[in-house]
Amino acid sequence: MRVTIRLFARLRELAGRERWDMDVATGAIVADAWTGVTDAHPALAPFSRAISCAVNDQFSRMSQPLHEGDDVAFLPPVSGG
Amino acid sequence: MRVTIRLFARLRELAGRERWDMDVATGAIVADAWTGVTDAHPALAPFSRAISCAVNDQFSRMSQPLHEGDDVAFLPPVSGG
Amino acid sequence: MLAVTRTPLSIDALTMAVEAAVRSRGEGCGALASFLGVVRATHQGRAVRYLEYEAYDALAVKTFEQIRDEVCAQWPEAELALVHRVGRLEIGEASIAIVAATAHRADAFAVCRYAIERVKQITPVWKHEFFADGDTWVEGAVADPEDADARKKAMAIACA
Amino acid sequence: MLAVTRTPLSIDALTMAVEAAVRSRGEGCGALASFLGVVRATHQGRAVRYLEYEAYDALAVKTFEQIRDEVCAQWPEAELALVHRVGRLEIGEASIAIVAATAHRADAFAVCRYAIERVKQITPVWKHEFFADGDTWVEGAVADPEDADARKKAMAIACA
Repeated sequence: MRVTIRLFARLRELAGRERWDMDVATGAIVADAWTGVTDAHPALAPFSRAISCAVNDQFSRMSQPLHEGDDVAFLPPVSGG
Repeated sequence: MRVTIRLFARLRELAGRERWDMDVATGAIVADAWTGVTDAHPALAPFSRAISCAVNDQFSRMSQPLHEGDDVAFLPPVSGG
Repeated sequence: MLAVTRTPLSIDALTMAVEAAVRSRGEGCGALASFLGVVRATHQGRAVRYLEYEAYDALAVKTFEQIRDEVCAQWPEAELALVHRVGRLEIGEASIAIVAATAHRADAFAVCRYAIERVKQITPVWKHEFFADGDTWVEGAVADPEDADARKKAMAIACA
Repeated sequence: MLAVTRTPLSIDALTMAVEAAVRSRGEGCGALASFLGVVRATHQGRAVRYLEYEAYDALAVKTFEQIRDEVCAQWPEAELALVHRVGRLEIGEASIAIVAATAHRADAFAVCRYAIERVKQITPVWKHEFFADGDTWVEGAVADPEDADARKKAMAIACA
Protein backbone atom coordinates (compact mmCIF):
# COMPACT_ATOMS: atom_id res chain seq x y z
CA MET A 1 0.00 0.00 0.00
CA ARG A 2 1.01 3.60 -0.44
CA VAL A 3 1.53 6.30 2.20
CA THR A 4 2.75 9.89 2.07
CA ILE A 5 5.98 10.72 3.92
CA ARG A 6 6.53 14.22 5.32
CA LEU A 7 9.73 15.57 6.86
CA PHE A 8 10.31 18.78 8.78
CA ALA A 9 13.18 21.11 9.64
CA ARG A 10 16.59 19.45 9.70
CA LEU A 11 15.21 16.09 8.56
CA ARG A 12 13.78 17.83 5.52
CA GLU A 13 17.05 19.60 4.80
CA LEU A 14 19.17 16.45 5.20
CA ALA A 15 16.88 14.42 2.97
CA GLY A 16 16.58 17.24 0.48
CA ARG A 17 12.87 16.66 0.22
CA GLU A 18 9.74 17.41 2.11
CA ARG A 19 7.00 15.09 0.98
CA TRP A 20 6.74 12.02 -1.19
CA ASP A 21 4.75 8.84 -1.61
CA MET A 22 6.24 5.53 -0.48
CA ASP A 23 5.09 1.95 -0.83
CA VAL A 24 4.94 -0.07 2.39
CA ALA A 25 3.91 -3.66 2.97
CA THR A 26 0.36 -4.44 4.02
CA GLY A 27 0.36 -4.46 7.84
CA ALA A 28 3.28 -2.08 8.05
CA ILE A 29 3.67 0.20 11.06
CA VAL A 30 5.13 3.70 11.36
CA ALA A 31 8.55 2.23 12.23
CA ASP A 32 8.58 0.43 8.87
CA ALA A 33 7.98 3.70 7.07
CA TRP A 34 10.88 5.25 9.01
CA THR A 35 13.10 2.36 7.94
CA GLY A 36 12.10 3.13 4.36
CA VAL A 37 13.06 6.76 4.91
CA THR A 38 16.49 5.98 6.39
CA ASP A 39 17.18 3.36 3.70
CA ALA A 40 16.62 6.08 1.11
CA HIS A 41 18.39 8.76 3.18
CA PRO A 42 21.05 7.24 5.46
CA ALA A 43 21.93 10.72 6.79
CA LEU A 44 18.68 10.57 8.77
CA ALA A 45 19.54 7.35 10.61
CA PRO A 46 21.18 9.13 13.59
CA PHE A 47 17.79 10.66 14.40
CA SER A 48 16.17 7.26 14.97
CA ARG A 49 16.21 7.59 18.75
CA ALA A 50 15.12 11.21 18.75
CA ILE A 51 12.21 11.57 16.38
CA SER A 52 8.55 12.03 16.98
CA CYS A 53 5.98 10.88 14.47
CA ALA A 54 2.46 11.81 13.47
CA VAL A 55 -0.11 10.08 11.30
CA ASN A 56 -2.77 12.22 9.62
CA ASP A 57 -1.93 15.27 11.76
CA GLN A 58 -2.11 13.37 15.06
CA PHE A 59 0.90 12.37 17.13
CA SER A 60 1.40 8.60 16.97
CA ARG A 61 3.67 5.85 18.26
CA MET A 62 6.21 4.14 16.03
CA SER A 63 4.14 0.98 16.56
CA GLN A 64 0.98 2.42 15.04
CA PRO A 65 -0.38 0.39 12.07
CA LEU A 66 -0.55 2.23 8.75
CA HIS A 67 -3.37 2.34 6.26
CA GLU A 68 -3.57 3.13 2.55
CA GLY A 69 -3.25 6.87 1.98
CA ASP A 70 -1.95 7.72 5.45
CA ASP A 71 0.08 10.88 5.85
CA VAL A 72 3.14 9.95 7.95
CA ALA A 73 5.25 12.77 9.38
CA PHE A 74 8.64 12.53 11.11
CA LEU A 75 9.73 15.34 13.41
CA PRO A 76 13.17 16.15 14.81
CA PRO A 77 13.37 17.49 18.38
CA VAL A 78 11.34 20.69 18.65
CA SER A 79 12.56 24.20 19.47
CA GLY A 80 9.56 26.50 19.48
CA GLY A 81 8.83 29.27 21.92
CA MET B 1 5.49 77.70 61.58
CA ARG B 2 3.18 76.77 58.78
CA VAL B 3 2.95 73.50 56.82
CA THR B 4 0.57 72.25 54.13
CA ILE B 5 -1.55 69.23 54.96
CA ARG B 6 -2.66 66.85 52.19
CA LEU B 7 -5.11 63.99 52.52
CA PHE B 8 -5.90 61.20 50.06
CA ALA B 9 -8.71 58.79 49.29
CA ARG B 10 -10.93 57.96 52.28
CA LEU B 11 -9.07 60.36 54.57
CA ARG B 12 -9.85 63.14 52.11
CA GLU B 13 -13.50 62.12 51.88
CA LEU B 14 -13.95 61.84 55.65
CA ALA B 15 -12.32 65.19 56.29
CA GLY B 16 -14.16 66.79 53.40
CA ARG B 17 -10.99 68.52 52.29
CA GLU B 18 -7.85 67.72 50.42
CA ARG B 19 -5.24 70.34 51.21
CA TRP B 20 -4.90 73.19 53.66
CA ASP B 21 -2.29 75.11 55.60
CA MET B 22 -1.85 74.44 59.31
CA ASP B 23 0.22 76.10 62.00
CA VAL B 24 2.45 73.80 64.04
CA ALA B 25 4.85 74.59 66.85
CA THR B 26 8.52 75.14 66.13
CA GLY B 27 10.19 71.74 66.48
CA ALA B 28 7.00 69.86 65.63
CA ILE B 29 7.21 66.43 64.03
CA VAL B 30 4.87 64.72 61.56
CA ALA B 31 2.94 63.11 64.43
CA ASP B 32 2.09 66.56 65.75
CA ALA B 33 0.64 67.53 62.39
CA TRP B 34 -1.46 64.35 62.44
CA THR B 35 -2.74 65.28 65.91
CA GLY B 36 -3.75 68.63 64.48
CA VAL B 37 -5.59 66.85 61.66
CA THR B 38 -7.49 64.49 63.99
CA ASP B 39 -8.32 67.33 66.39
CA ALA B 40 -9.94 69.16 63.49
CA HIS B 41 -11.47 65.96 62.03
CA PRO B 42 -12.12 63.36 64.76
CA ALA B 43 -13.51 60.94 62.15
CA LEU B 44 -9.91 60.36 61.06
CA ALA B 45 -8.67 59.26 64.47
CA PRO B 46 -9.37 55.53 63.86
CA PHE B 47 -6.75 55.62 61.09
CA SER B 48 -3.97 56.59 63.49
CA ARG B 49 -2.46 53.10 63.55
CA ALA B 50 -2.84 52.53 59.82
CA ILE B 51 -1.59 55.61 58.04
CA SER B 52 1.54 56.27 56.08
CA CYS B 53 2.97 59.74 55.76
CA ALA B 54 5.11 61.63 53.31
CA VAL B 55 6.91 64.95 53.55
CA ASN B 56 7.63 66.85 50.33
CA ASP B 57 6.79 63.83 48.15
CA GLN B 58 9.04 61.45 50.09
CA PHE B 59 7.82 58.78 52.47
CA SER B 60 8.66 59.71 56.05
CA ARG B 61 8.29 58.47 59.60
CA MET B 62 5.84 60.03 62.04
CA SER B 63 8.90 61.11 64.04
CA GLN B 64 10.36 63.24 61.25
CA PRO B 65 10.91 66.91 62.20
CA LEU B 66 8.97 69.45 60.17
CA HIS B 67 10.17 72.68 58.62
CA GLU B 68 8.44 75.84 57.49
CA GLY B 69 6.59 75.26 54.21
CA ASP B 70 6.73 71.47 54.33
CA ASP B 71 4.10 69.56 52.41
CA VAL B 72 2.83 66.83 54.76
CA ALA B 73 0.68 64.05 53.29
CA PHE B 74 -1.27 61.37 55.14
CA LEU B 75 -2.17 58.17 53.30
CA PRO B 76 -4.71 55.48 54.20
CA PRO B 77 -3.78 51.84 53.42
CA VAL B 78 -3.13 51.48 49.69
CA SER B 79 -5.04 49.39 47.14
CA GLY B 80 -3.38 49.83 43.78
CA GLY B 81 -2.69 47.15 41.20
CA MET C 1 8.11 53.87 31.40
CA LEU C 2 7.37 54.44 35.09
CA ALA C 3 4.24 56.53 35.20
CA VAL C 4 0.76 57.30 36.43
CA THR C 5 -1.63 58.03 33.57
CA ARG C 6 -5.29 58.82 32.87
CA THR C 7 -5.27 57.13 29.46
CA PRO C 8 -5.80 53.46 28.48
CA LEU C 9 -2.88 51.10 28.93
CA SER C 10 -1.10 49.14 26.20
CA ILE C 11 1.22 46.21 26.79
CA ASP C 12 2.38 46.44 23.17
CA ALA C 13 3.56 50.03 23.60
CA LEU C 14 5.44 49.21 26.79
CA THR C 15 6.88 46.09 25.18
CA MET C 16 8.35 48.07 22.29
CA ALA C 17 9.90 50.59 24.66
CA VAL C 18 11.35 47.94 26.96
CA GLU C 19 12.68 45.74 24.18
CA ALA C 20 14.38 48.71 22.51
CA ALA C 21 15.89 49.81 25.83
CA VAL C 22 17.38 46.39 26.50
CA ARG C 23 18.67 46.04 22.95
CA SER C 24 20.28 49.49 23.02
CA ARG C 25 22.66 48.35 25.74
CA GLY C 26 23.39 44.77 24.71
CA GLU C 27 22.16 41.69 22.97
CA GLY C 28 18.47 42.30 23.67
CA CYS C 29 15.97 40.46 25.78
CA GLY C 30 14.77 37.01 24.93
CA ALA C 31 11.76 36.99 27.22
CA LEU C 32 9.12 39.52 28.18
CA ALA C 33 6.58 38.76 30.88
CA SER C 34 3.66 41.12 31.37
CA PHE C 35 0.87 41.71 33.81
CA LEU C 36 -2.41 43.56 33.45
CA GLY C 37 -4.85 44.12 36.28
CA VAL C 38 -8.40 44.36 34.92
CA VAL C 39 -11.67 45.65 36.39
CA ARG C 40 -14.03 42.76 37.10
CA ALA C 41 -17.81 42.93 36.84
CA THR C 42 -18.42 41.80 40.40
CA HIS C 43 -16.70 42.10 43.75
CA GLN C 44 -17.72 39.80 46.58
CA GLY C 45 -21.00 39.12 44.86
CA ARG C 46 -21.91 42.78 44.26
CA ALA C 47 -22.30 44.09 40.72
CA VAL C 48 -19.63 46.70 40.01
CA ARG C 49 -20.72 49.73 37.97
CA TYR C 50 -17.24 51.18 37.58
CA LEU C 51 -14.11 51.96 39.56
CA GLU C 52 -12.16 55.07 40.26
CA TYR C 53 -8.48 54.97 41.05
CA GLU C 54 -6.83 57.85 42.89
CA ALA C 55 -3.06 58.27 43.20
CA TYR C 56 -0.56 60.44 44.95
CA ASP C 57 1.15 60.79 41.59
CA ALA C 58 4.59 62.08 42.52
CA LEU C 59 5.01 59.60 45.35
CA ALA C 60 3.59 56.72 43.29
CA VAL C 61 6.21 57.27 40.59
CA LYS C 62 8.88 57.29 43.30
CA THR C 63 7.71 53.87 44.47
CA PHE C 64 7.94 52.66 40.87
CA GLU C 65 11.53 53.91 40.76
CA GLN C 66 12.26 52.15 44.03
CA ILE C 67 10.75 48.92 42.67
CA ARG C 68 12.84 49.23 39.51
CA ASP C 69 15.95 49.76 41.63
CA GLU C 70 15.13 46.72 43.76
CA VAL C 71 14.66 44.70 40.58
CA CYS C 72 17.98 45.85 39.13
CA ALA C 73 19.77 44.98 42.37
CA GLN C 74 18.54 41.39 42.06
CA TRP C 75 18.44 41.07 38.24
CA PRO C 76 21.05 43.52 36.91
CA GLU C 77 20.17 43.05 33.24
CA ALA C 78 16.41 43.38 33.68
CA GLU C 79 14.29 46.19 32.27
CA LEU C 80 10.93 47.13 33.79
CA ALA C 81 7.99 49.25 32.68
CA LEU C 82 5.28 50.05 35.19
CA VAL C 83 2.25 52.25 34.52
CA HIS C 84 -0.81 52.68 36.73
CA ARG C 85 -3.98 54.19 35.36
CA VAL C 86 -6.11 56.53 37.50
CA GLY C 87 -9.51 58.12 37.09
CA ARG C 88 -12.70 56.31 36.13
CA LEU C 89 -12.28 52.78 34.76
CA GLU C 90 -15.04 50.70 33.22
CA ILE C 91 -15.41 46.94 33.56
CA GLY C 92 -12.84 45.17 31.39
CA GLU C 93 -10.38 48.07 31.42
CA ALA C 94 -6.85 47.69 32.74
CA SER C 95 -5.72 49.50 35.87
CA ILE C 96 -2.06 48.53 35.80
CA ALA C 97 0.39 47.35 33.14
CA ILE C 98 3.78 45.86 33.95
CA VAL C 99 6.32 44.60 31.42
CA ALA C 100 9.52 42.87 32.52
CA ALA C 101 12.28 42.01 30.05
CA THR C 102 15.20 39.69 30.72
CA ALA C 103 17.40 37.31 28.80
CA HIS C 104 15.51 34.21 29.92
CA ARG C 105 11.92 33.49 30.80
CA ALA C 106 12.23 32.39 34.43
CA ASP C 107 13.65 35.79 35.34
CA ALA C 108 11.06 37.67 33.30
CA PHE C 109 8.22 35.98 35.18
CA ALA C 110 9.95 36.57 38.52
CA VAL C 111 10.58 40.27 37.87
CA CYS C 112 7.03 40.86 36.69
CA ARG C 113 5.56 39.06 39.70
CA TYR C 114 7.88 40.87 42.10
CA ALA C 115 6.83 44.22 40.67
CA ILE C 116 3.09 43.67 41.08
CA GLU C 117 3.55 42.36 44.62
CA ARG C 118 5.57 45.43 45.54
CA VAL C 119 3.08 47.83 43.94
CA LYS C 120 0.35 46.34 46.10
CA GLN C 121 2.51 46.81 49.17
CA ILE C 122 3.84 50.32 48.77
CA THR C 123 2.38 52.35 45.88
CA PRO C 124 0.06 55.17 47.01
CA VAL C 125 -2.91 54.35 44.79
CA TRP C 126 -6.44 53.76 46.05
CA LYS C 127 -9.30 51.84 44.51
CA HIS C 128 -12.81 53.22 44.91
CA GLU C 129 -15.51 50.75 43.89
CA PHE C 130 -18.92 51.95 42.76
CA PHE C 131 -21.84 49.53 43.01
CA ALA C 132 -25.50 49.92 42.14
CA ASP C 133 -26.21 50.54 45.82
CA GLY C 134 -23.22 52.41 47.15
CA ASP C 135 -19.45 52.68 47.03
CA THR C 136 -16.44 51.38 48.92
CA TRP C 137 -12.85 52.45 49.31
CA VAL C 138 -10.62 49.39 49.22
CA GLU C 139 -7.84 49.49 51.79
CA GLY C 140 -5.03 46.97 51.74
CA ALA C 141 -1.48 47.37 52.98
CA VAL C 142 -0.13 50.20 55.12
CA ALA C 143 2.53 51.46 52.73
CA ASP C 144 6.05 51.28 54.16
CA PRO C 145 8.73 51.20 51.47
CA GLU C 146 11.46 50.51 54.04
CA ASP C 147 9.79 47.40 55.47
CA ALA C 148 12.37 44.71 54.75
CA ASP C 149 9.98 41.90 55.66
CA ALA C 150 7.49 43.02 53.03
CA ARG C 151 10.25 43.16 50.45
CA LYS C 152 11.40 39.66 51.37
CA LYS C 153 7.85 38.38 51.17
CA ALA C 154 7.45 39.80 47.65
CA MET C 155 10.77 38.26 46.62
CA ALA C 156 9.75 34.89 48.03
CA ILE C 157 6.50 34.96 46.05
CA ALA C 158 8.31 36.02 42.87
CA CYS C 159 11.06 33.43 43.12
CA ALA C 160 8.99 30.55 44.47
CA MET D 1 -6.74 32.46 19.73
CA LEU D 2 -4.74 29.25 19.22
CA ALA D 3 -2.85 29.72 15.99
CA VAL D 4 0.29 29.65 13.91
CA THR D 5 0.76 32.86 11.96
CA ARG D 6 3.20 34.60 9.59
CA THR D 7 2.31 38.09 10.81
CA PRO D 8 3.62 40.13 13.78
CA LEU D 9 2.24 39.31 17.21
CA SER D 10 0.28 41.64 19.48
CA ILE D 11 -0.34 41.06 23.17
CA ASP D 12 -2.95 43.83 23.14
CA ALA D 13 -5.01 42.07 20.46
CA LEU D 14 -4.89 38.76 22.31
CA THR D 15 -5.67 40.52 25.58
CA MET D 16 -8.85 42.06 24.18
CA ALA D 17 -9.99 38.72 22.81
CA VAL D 18 -9.25 36.84 26.02
CA GLU D 19 -10.78 39.45 28.32
CA ALA D 20 -13.96 39.54 26.23
CA ALA D 21 -14.16 35.73 26.22
CA VAL D 22 -13.88 35.51 29.98
CA ARG D 23 -16.37 38.30 30.54
CA SER D 24 -18.89 36.77 28.14
CA ARG D 25 -19.27 33.80 30.44
CA GLY D 26 -19.06 35.40 33.87
CA GLU D 27 -17.70 38.21 35.93
CA GLY D 28 -14.57 38.76 33.87
CA CYS D 29 -10.93 38.23 34.62
CA GLY D 30 -9.08 40.34 37.12
CA ALA D 31 -5.59 39.35 36.04
CA LEU D 32 -3.87 38.77 32.72
CA ALA D 33 -0.33 37.45 32.54
CA SER D 34 1.45 37.42 29.21
CA PHE D 35 4.62 36.08 27.69
CA LEU D 36 6.52 37.08 24.58
CA GLY D 37 9.55 35.26 23.26
CA VAL D 38 11.82 37.67 21.41
CA VAL D 39 14.71 37.18 18.96
CA ARG D 40 18.00 38.15 20.59
CA ALA D 41 20.96 39.68 18.79
CA THR D 42 23.39 37.00 19.86
CA HIS D 43 23.31 33.30 20.63
CA GLN D 44 26.19 31.72 22.53
CA GLY D 45 28.39 34.63 21.57
CA ARG D 46 27.61 34.53 17.84
CA ALA D 47 25.94 37.50 16.17
CA VAL D 48 22.49 36.50 14.90
CA ARG D 49 21.42 37.93 11.53
CA TYR D 50 17.85 36.66 11.71
CA LEU D 51 15.85 33.55 12.55
CA GLU D 52 13.44 31.41 10.65
CA TYR D 53 10.77 29.41 12.42
CA GLU D 54 9.17 26.43 10.72
CA ALA D 55 6.04 24.70 12.01
CA TYR D 56 3.98 21.67 11.29
CA ASP D 57 0.97 23.97 11.42
CA ALA D 58 -1.93 21.57 11.85
CA LEU D 59 -0.17 19.55 14.51
CA ALA D 60 1.13 22.65 16.29
CA VAL D 61 -2.40 23.98 16.68
CA LYS D 62 -3.45 20.60 18.06
CA THR D 63 -0.75 20.87 20.73
CA PHE D 64 -2.07 24.35 21.59
CA GLU D 65 -5.54 22.83 22.00
CA GLN D 66 -4.10 20.12 24.21
CA ILE D 67 -2.28 22.72 26.32
CA ARG D 68 -5.49 24.73 26.66
CA ASP D 69 -7.35 21.57 27.72
CA GLU D 70 -4.66 20.76 30.29
CA VAL D 71 -4.92 24.31 31.62
CA CYS D 72 -8.71 24.13 31.89
CA ALA D 73 -8.47 20.81 33.73
CA GLN D 74 -6.32 22.48 36.38
CA TRP D 75 -7.78 26.03 36.29
CA PRO D 76 -11.39 25.63 35.10
CA GLU D 77 -12.10 29.36 34.81
CA ALA D 78 -8.90 30.23 32.91
CA GLU D 79 -8.75 31.50 29.35
CA LEU D 80 -5.65 31.07 27.20
CA ALA D 81 -4.44 32.57 23.93
CA LEU D 82 -1.40 31.08 22.26
CA VAL D 83 0.03 32.17 18.92
CA HIS D 84 3.38 31.15 17.39
CA ARG D 85 4.85 33.12 14.54
CA VAL D 86 6.71 31.35 11.72
CA GLY D 87 8.79 32.50 8.78
CA ARG D 88 11.65 34.96 8.94
CA LEU D 89 11.97 36.99 12.15
CA GLU D 90 14.33 39.91 12.67
CA ILE D 91 16.10 40.72 15.92
CA GLY D 92 13.67 42.21 18.41
CA GLU D 93 10.61 40.55 16.88
CA ALA D 94 8.41 38.21 18.88
CA SER D 95 8.18 34.53 18.04
CA ILE D 96 5.47 33.54 20.49
CA ALA D 97 2.71 35.36 22.36
CA ILE D 98 0.80 33.83 25.24
CA VAL D 99 -1.95 35.51 27.25
CA ALA D 100 -3.51 33.85 30.29
CA ALA D 101 -6.56 35.30 32.03
CA THR D 102 -7.86 34.27 35.43
CA ALA D 103 -9.68 35.84 38.35
CA HIS D 104 -6.52 36.34 40.42
CA ARG D 105 -2.90 37.01 39.58
CA ALA D 106 -1.19 33.94 41.03
CA ASP D 107 -3.19 31.72 38.69
CA ALA D 108 -2.60 33.98 35.69
CA PHE D 109 1.16 33.75 36.14
CA ALA D 110 0.98 29.98 36.66
CA VAL D 111 -1.15 29.37 33.57
CA CYS D 112 1.09 31.53 31.39
CA ARG D 113 4.24 29.83 32.63
CA TYR D 114 2.72 26.37 32.25
CA ALA D 115 1.77 27.14 28.66
CA ILE D 116 5.24 28.25 27.56
CA GLU D 117 6.87 25.26 29.27
CA ARG D 118 4.49 22.90 27.47
CA VAL D 119 5.01 24.60 24.10
CA LYS D 120 8.73 24.03 24.45
CA GLN D 121 8.11 20.37 25.25
CA ILE D 122 5.58 19.34 22.64
CA THR D 123 4.82 21.90 19.92
CA PRO D 124 6.23 20.98 16.48
CA VAL D 125 8.01 24.24 15.72
CA TRP D 126 11.68 24.52 14.83
CA LYS D 127 14.07 27.44 15.20
CA HIS D 128 16.64 27.96 12.44
CA GLU D 129 19.32 30.49 13.40
CA PHE D 130 21.23 32.41 10.74
CA PHE D 131 24.62 33.87 11.67
CA ALA D 132 27.13 35.86 9.67
CA ASP D 133 29.10 32.64 9.16
CA GLY D 134 26.52 29.89 8.87
CA ASP D 135 23.25 28.58 10.24
CA THR D 136 22.05 26.15 12.90
CA TRP D 137 18.87 24.23 13.51
CA VAL D 138 18.08 24.33 17.23
CA GLU D 139 16.86 21.01 18.58
CA GLY D 140 15.40 20.73 22.06
CA ALA D 141 12.86 18.25 23.35
CA VAL D 142 11.67 15.10 21.60
CA ALA D 143 7.98 15.94 21.40
CA ASP D 144 5.75 13.46 23.21
CA PRO D 145 2.40 14.94 24.22
CA GLU D 146 1.50 11.86 26.25
CA ASP D 147 4.60 11.98 28.44
CA ALA D 148 3.10 12.43 31.90
CA ASP D 149 6.48 13.18 33.47
CA ALA D 150 7.00 16.15 31.15
CA ARG D 151 3.54 17.44 31.98
CA LYS D 152 4.24 17.13 35.71
CA LYS D 153 7.55 18.90 35.29
CA ALA D 154 5.86 21.82 33.53
CA MET D 155 3.20 21.98 36.25
CA ALA D 156 5.86 21.96 38.96
CA ILE D 157 7.67 24.88 37.31
CA ALA D 158 4.42 26.80 36.84
CA CYS D 159 3.17 26.27 40.39
CA ALA D 160 6.49 26.57 42.19
